[in-house]
Amino acid sequence: MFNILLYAVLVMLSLSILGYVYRLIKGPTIPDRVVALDAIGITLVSITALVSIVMETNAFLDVILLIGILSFIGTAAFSKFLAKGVIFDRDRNS
Amino acid sequence: MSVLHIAILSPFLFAIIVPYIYKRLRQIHTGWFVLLLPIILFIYFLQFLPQVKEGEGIVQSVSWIPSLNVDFTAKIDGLGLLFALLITGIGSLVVLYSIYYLSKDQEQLNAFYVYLLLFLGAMLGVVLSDNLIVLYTFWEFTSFSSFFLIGYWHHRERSRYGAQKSMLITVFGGLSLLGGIILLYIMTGTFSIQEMVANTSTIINHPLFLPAMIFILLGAFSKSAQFPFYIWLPDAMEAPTPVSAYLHSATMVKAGIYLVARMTPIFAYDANGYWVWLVGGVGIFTLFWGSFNAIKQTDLKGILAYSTVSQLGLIMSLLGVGAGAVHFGNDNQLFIVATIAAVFHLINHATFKGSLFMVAGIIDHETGTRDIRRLGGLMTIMPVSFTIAFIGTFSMAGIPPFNGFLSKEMFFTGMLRVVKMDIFRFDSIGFLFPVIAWIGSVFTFVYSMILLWKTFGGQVQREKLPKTPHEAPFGMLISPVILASLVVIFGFFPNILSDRIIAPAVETIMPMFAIDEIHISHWHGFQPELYMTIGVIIIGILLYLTLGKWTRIYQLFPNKLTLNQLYDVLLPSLETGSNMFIRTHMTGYIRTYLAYIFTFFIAILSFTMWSKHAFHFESTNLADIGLYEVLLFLAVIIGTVTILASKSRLTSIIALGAVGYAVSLFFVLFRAPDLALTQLVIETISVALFLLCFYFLPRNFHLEKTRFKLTNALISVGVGLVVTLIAISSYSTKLFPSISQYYVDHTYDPAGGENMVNVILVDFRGFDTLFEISVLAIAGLGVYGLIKLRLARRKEG
Amino acid sequence: MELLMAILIGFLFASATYLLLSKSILRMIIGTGLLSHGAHLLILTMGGLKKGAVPIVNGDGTPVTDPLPQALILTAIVISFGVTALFLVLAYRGYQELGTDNMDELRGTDGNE
Amino acid sequence: MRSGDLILQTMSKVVFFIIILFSIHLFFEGHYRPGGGFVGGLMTSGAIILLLLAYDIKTVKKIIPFDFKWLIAVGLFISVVTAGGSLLFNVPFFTHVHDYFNIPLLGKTSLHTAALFDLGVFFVVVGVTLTIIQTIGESE
Amino acid sequence: MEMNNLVVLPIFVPLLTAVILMFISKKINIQRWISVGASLVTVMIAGLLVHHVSTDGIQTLDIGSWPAPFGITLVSDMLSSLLVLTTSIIGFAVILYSIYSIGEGREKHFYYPIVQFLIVGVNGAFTTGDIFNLFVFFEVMLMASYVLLVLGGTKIQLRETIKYLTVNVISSSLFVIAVAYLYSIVGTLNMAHISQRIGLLEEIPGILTVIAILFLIVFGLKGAIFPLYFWLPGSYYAPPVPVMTLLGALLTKVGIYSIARTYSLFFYHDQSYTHDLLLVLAVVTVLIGVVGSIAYWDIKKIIIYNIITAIGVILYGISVATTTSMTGSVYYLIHDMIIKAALFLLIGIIVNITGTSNLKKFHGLINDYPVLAWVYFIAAISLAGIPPFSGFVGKWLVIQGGMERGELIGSVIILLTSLLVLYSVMKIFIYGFWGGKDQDYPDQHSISYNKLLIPAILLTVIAVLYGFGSEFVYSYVAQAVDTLMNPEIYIEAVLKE
Amino acid sequence: MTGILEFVVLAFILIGAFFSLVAAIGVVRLPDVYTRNHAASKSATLGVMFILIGTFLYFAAEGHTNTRLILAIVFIFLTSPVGGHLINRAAYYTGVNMWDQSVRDDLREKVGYGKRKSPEDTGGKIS
Repeated sequence: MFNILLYAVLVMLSLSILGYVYRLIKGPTIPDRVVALDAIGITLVSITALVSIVMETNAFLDVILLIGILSFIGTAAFSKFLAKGVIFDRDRNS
Repeated sequence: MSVLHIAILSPFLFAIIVPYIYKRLRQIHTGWFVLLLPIILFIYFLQFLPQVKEGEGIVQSVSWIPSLNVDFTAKIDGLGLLFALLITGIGSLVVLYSIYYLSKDQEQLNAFYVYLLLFLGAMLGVVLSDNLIVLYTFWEFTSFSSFFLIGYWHHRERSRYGAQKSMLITVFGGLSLLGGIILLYIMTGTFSIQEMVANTSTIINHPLFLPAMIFILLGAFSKSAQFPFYIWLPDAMEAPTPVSAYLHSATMVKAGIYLVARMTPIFAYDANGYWVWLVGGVGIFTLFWGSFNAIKQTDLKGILAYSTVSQLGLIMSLLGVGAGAVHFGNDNQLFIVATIAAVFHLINHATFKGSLFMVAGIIDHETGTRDIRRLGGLMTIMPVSFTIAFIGTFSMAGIPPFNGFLSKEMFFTGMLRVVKMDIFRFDSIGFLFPVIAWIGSVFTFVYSMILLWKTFGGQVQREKLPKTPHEAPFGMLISPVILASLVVIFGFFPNILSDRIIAPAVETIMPMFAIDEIHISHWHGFQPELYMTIGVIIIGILLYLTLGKWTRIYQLFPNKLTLNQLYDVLLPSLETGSNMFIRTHMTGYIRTYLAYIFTFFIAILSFTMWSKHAFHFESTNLADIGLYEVLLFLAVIIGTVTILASKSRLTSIIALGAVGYAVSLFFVLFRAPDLALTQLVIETISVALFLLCFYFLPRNFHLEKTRFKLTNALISVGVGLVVTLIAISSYSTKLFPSISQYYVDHTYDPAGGENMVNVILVDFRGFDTLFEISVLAIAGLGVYGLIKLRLARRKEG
Repeated sequence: MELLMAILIGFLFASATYLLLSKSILRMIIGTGLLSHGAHLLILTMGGLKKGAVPIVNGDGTPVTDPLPQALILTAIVISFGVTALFLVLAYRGYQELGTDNMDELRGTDGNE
Repeated sequence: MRSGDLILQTMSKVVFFIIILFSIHLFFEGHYRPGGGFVGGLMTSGAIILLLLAYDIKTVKKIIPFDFKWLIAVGLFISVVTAGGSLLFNVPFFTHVHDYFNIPLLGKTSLHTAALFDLGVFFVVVGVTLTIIQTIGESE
Repeated sequence: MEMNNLVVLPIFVPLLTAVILMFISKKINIQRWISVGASLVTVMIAGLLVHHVSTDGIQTLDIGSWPAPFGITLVSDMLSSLLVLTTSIIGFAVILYSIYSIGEGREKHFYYPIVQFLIVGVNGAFTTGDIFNLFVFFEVMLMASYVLLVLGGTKIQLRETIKYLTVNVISSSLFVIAVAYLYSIVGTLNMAHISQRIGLLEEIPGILTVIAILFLIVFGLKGAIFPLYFWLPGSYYAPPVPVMTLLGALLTKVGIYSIARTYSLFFYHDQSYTHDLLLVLAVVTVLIGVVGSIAYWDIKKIIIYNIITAIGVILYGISVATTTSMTGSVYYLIHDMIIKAALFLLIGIIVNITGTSNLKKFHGLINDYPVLAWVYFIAAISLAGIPPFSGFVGKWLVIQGGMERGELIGSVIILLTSLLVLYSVMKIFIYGFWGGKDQDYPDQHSISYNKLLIPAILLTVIAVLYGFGSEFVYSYVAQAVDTLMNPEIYIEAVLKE
Repeated sequence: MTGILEFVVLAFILIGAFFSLVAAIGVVRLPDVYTRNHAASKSATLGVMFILIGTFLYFAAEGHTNTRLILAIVFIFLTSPVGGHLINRAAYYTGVNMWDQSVRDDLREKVGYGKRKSPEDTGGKIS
């Protein structure tokens, strides 16, 4: 029962990823795609957590935090690139 | 290392010190020092005469590459000694002559004598080596040293042209020779000529016999300027005249003759008579062709060049016919006379041709031209030269009492006997041999007369000569006078040669016959040969007198169809053709290159799969498919399709990131946490890098033409299919357990870790990691250098 | 599952090839990215999928998945990262210096004469 | 200075330390749990990338006054020397040693030359990533 | 046992040197001295290694004390140690040459460490006994070559590096998948172990042949065999001469070495298919090479296409796979590395003097530079395989091997193409060196002509000695071939059974 | 693991999954980038946090109290809104059009509408 429900949840999450992927392709704007990517990252966190439970291993728990961090960095980088055209300023004050 | 070896190598050793002598002793002509060497060597070789006459060859061996059956075995026998004497004897005379011919103030004497010595040494090596690899080594050395001699005046374009031509053709011959040598080795397991001669039965029955023979003959023919390879020889006349005298009378071109003579006991047994036919046929045709072409030449050295070609053909044909004796075996010695004639003519040719070349050089030196249309009437001005030339040309034309007459008579005898052969349909077409021989002799007579009378006869045309002609200095005349004297001496007393030199040489060529006694005489009675000679003289005189009337036939042969023209067209068109060919596929487009590579990848792998029945699918060992894995699979596919379809770089990157994340999720699903971690971070940092570089890159992609898209798609699908099929087959063919169990068992103890992947990375296979971070470090440095260092385009050495 | 993965890998390779054959350097770089994804998944697949627990010593003797392919992939990932980074910078420096990112304009026929 | 940057900058300060801690954790856990020099190093680079995103290269250079090329060299040096150290002890190249020590206060600690090697890896990864990013970021 | 650490030293010394040089990238003089010194040390170590292998047989080193086949094992058999020695010598010569020609710009931007890394990669690839480790060393070598190729950032360098990199990235990916396929079937990475396991099979599955071909593609791309050579002429043309020398003399040979190693060690079961294919490819490679080398009037291009020709000749010997032909290939392989390096350096001096590589734009160099001319001439005829210089024995044995096996046509092609090789290199001599003394070159006084000549002469002298001392070399080559022809020697040495 | 705990874990996870699905539907269905982002950053964050808490409880019950999970929860809680904010801001600055039925735009007076700051052409059209 527990596992069946977990599987069901995994499928739900996978379906949401597919939804995000749809948005990723469809756009229509680049920010839309970034939103989708960010959301995919977040959903990956969930999937990883559930997979850990299914596999009964705590080996992936690091992955969870990592995805969180990376998804944030990625989003920040994309946003900055979109807003400014560069992702690192050479010297902001000049 | 024996004295003999030192003798052979002494020219090389001497060549090393020549530049020093030249530098230190500028006041004295370097030639005087060099002269010592060939004289000493000549005397050294002379002392072998008695021994060799008794049939005792001298064999000395030094090992060089014993593991490969190569040793430097030097061997003196009749044939070798004959050539050694010619090389050193004529060599001495040529060096002496060159001392007066080449000015010590204007010429690079050091270079000249180095080349000459190298050549001399190489020739000695060729004729005295028993080991074929060593012989080949010296053979190539003759090609290169003659290349330098011909190109001695390299600032002249004609010299460069002639040098290149001779190098290409003779090295081609050398390579053929090497091929033949290798084949002989495969047949006999030895490189030693003596051992091969002892093994002839193995050779003649071997399937490789014919190729080996053809290869060897190609080598010999190209060196000896036989048809159709003779074309290098006339252009080699660009060399200083002493060189021409040396190379083309006694040495370089005779190397091919030597080789054919040397190989006769190995090949002539052949049941089909290929050897007799090939050597004899090519020789006789060359004789005709050379003499025929000599007549239209206007350059003294040109005439001599074609005459050399023709005379070499003569000797070659004699060797071929003489080999008939070997073919027919002990009971039929009818053809030995041809071999004797060959050896005899070899010597005669060296004497008269040497003297003629030297005279040509004298004329060039003293009048400033060698063009017979501008020369004439020198008889009174240069009486000594005229006398020498007279002797030389009459000997060449085969007029008694000179030595040329004797060998010419024997030549006719040999040719007449061809008709009696009953191999290879000689009985039916053999009559062509004496006929062509006779025609060739007529032409020979004509050009000899042209050579002599156009230069020395008639009136002097002073206005056409660059210099005021006068007789050559005494020193310059010494050498040709000696040679001309020999012509006369050998003419009157041929038998001083016959026992000491000719007989041992013939015995070497035909070791199966005991040559008891050779007697050469002027008078054989009223034989067909005599009538032939008389005919030659009469018709020859007639033709010479009517020269202007019939030489128009030469215009019937258009220049465009000559072999020379063929060479001149072939070489550049080989170059341009290659260039065009290379350009057809080396387009510079990376797309094209990749398309070739991928196409090959698809073609060869799928062909191999098909022909080896390699596709294999086993469903027993498969993991089951989960639904979310299918979804992930779809996500990757959709992401990839997005990349393919996208025209915007940002979309592509986002999609690439998505694919990367999905791949890391696969890593999670397949229980690879370390991979998932690394892949995720790398993917993110890569995306950051992409974004970073986007600032500098154009926004949109370039679009392909539909035609390209289609081929690209086709190639891509092919690659994908091949990869998939091999993957399935490989996975289905797990034949052995993985070694991984070891890592599972040893990670905790003794490696002292728990995470197997990490322990493999830093311990079991830490070596990989060490170099992997090196790769990373290089990449880092590379990026730094790439961005920071910006050199302008300049010459890069 | 391995079958599915083989198809996916083939698809990745096909797409990568398609991208590598295109004109724009950037698409080629993306192609190399896909290529390495394909290669890495292939190593994993060839090692066998889902044959046990995460390869960490657990003391209870449960079978673990083959750790060796994972270690190989890790090495390969890092190397392809280095290459991708260099390639990217190369692309941008190339664009800067040569004024184009269109491979069709980057023929070069030096020394052809 | 725009408000968005302010939010990001404030956030980054906190997050930076979380990430650094996490990466150190990943590094040290490597031999036993998922992690190790690679991921640790990459994560540290990630943290610094975040700082670069929020601030600018000049500021970050002030905060972290390393020449990252030098860091590559140091890292590689550590790894090479660790691997080559075995040459001095006449054992095959790259032979690791490890032992457990009882250190006062810290208790039982394991010392493993593999960890030293991994430290080199860590430095190289950080050095390379940041050299690349910094060089590109600073280029004209 | 411990003595075997010698095996790793030709890799370790350049690696350590590279690291040390990275610390002092701005101090050019010290960098130069350390580079030269270290590469000299590497040469000596490699020489010692060759000696060791010749007296004590194959030397192996289980890295990290993990027994084969589980850890990575370095294996120095005679072939690999000879190649390591050759590589080290060439490295030394090139570094010496670089000092006077590469320019401060590159020297300050990690030129020397990267050259050391390149040598690490090449020596490593020659030494390793592990198929995946081979991949890693390939990557070290390739990454270093990418950087060396592009360092300087001129237009042509950038353009050609993009192409070079693309091709090699593809080949690296193929390498990875080839290893993966092989691992799937035999479950191991140690080459001796692979050989042993394949040897146990009664019936060789067809897929193994397919994988053999895939490996051929991978290594063939590196080795530039037909039809995978397209990238080479353009790419090698771009960088400065010392880099060109390193790439031309070393990199393609690593590909060929790998083919020789894998095809003799574990892909020898289906020779009628694999080796015959190889034979055809080898002959076409030779033809393509000579066609290319006579097609150009650019001296760099001429020598570059000669690389392809040489590859074909070596490959031909490997594909014939008899003891004779293998001996020839090994002879030729080492010869070609040395003589190509020498020729490239000599070409470099010409380009330095004249400022152009176009043969139509200069002539008569022999008048002012006689030593250069003569060294070039000797190198040129060595390349063409004229006895007694270095190329001869190799060419001869390769041809002999081919003819012995009945491959008459292929062997004759190899034989006669050496005429075209000679033609292509002598063209440079005839048109570039010969001719009147009537040309002045703007740069001729600014270069350190004599100093540049030293490494070129060094290499040429080695080549000449190599040719004359063929007997001395033979004992080593024979030992190398012995291992190639008898995989069990290799297996036994590695797995110690 | 006791039944109760299993139930609690499951409940958290199911709630989380629900939120995640809602977020996905939102991202697919909502009309413009701002509203979609709203769905993604709020709903999805909530979803993932529930699931993580569930996971944490699961492992806690197994005896592994995992600090990284807590850290992850905190981290996502902190960063997710910021991420959403950054995207929206970027979208706004690059001139992505709002849904035509949006009613309020406070930023318009401060920065001006549709001002393109980026070299990237990200306007309303498909790119």
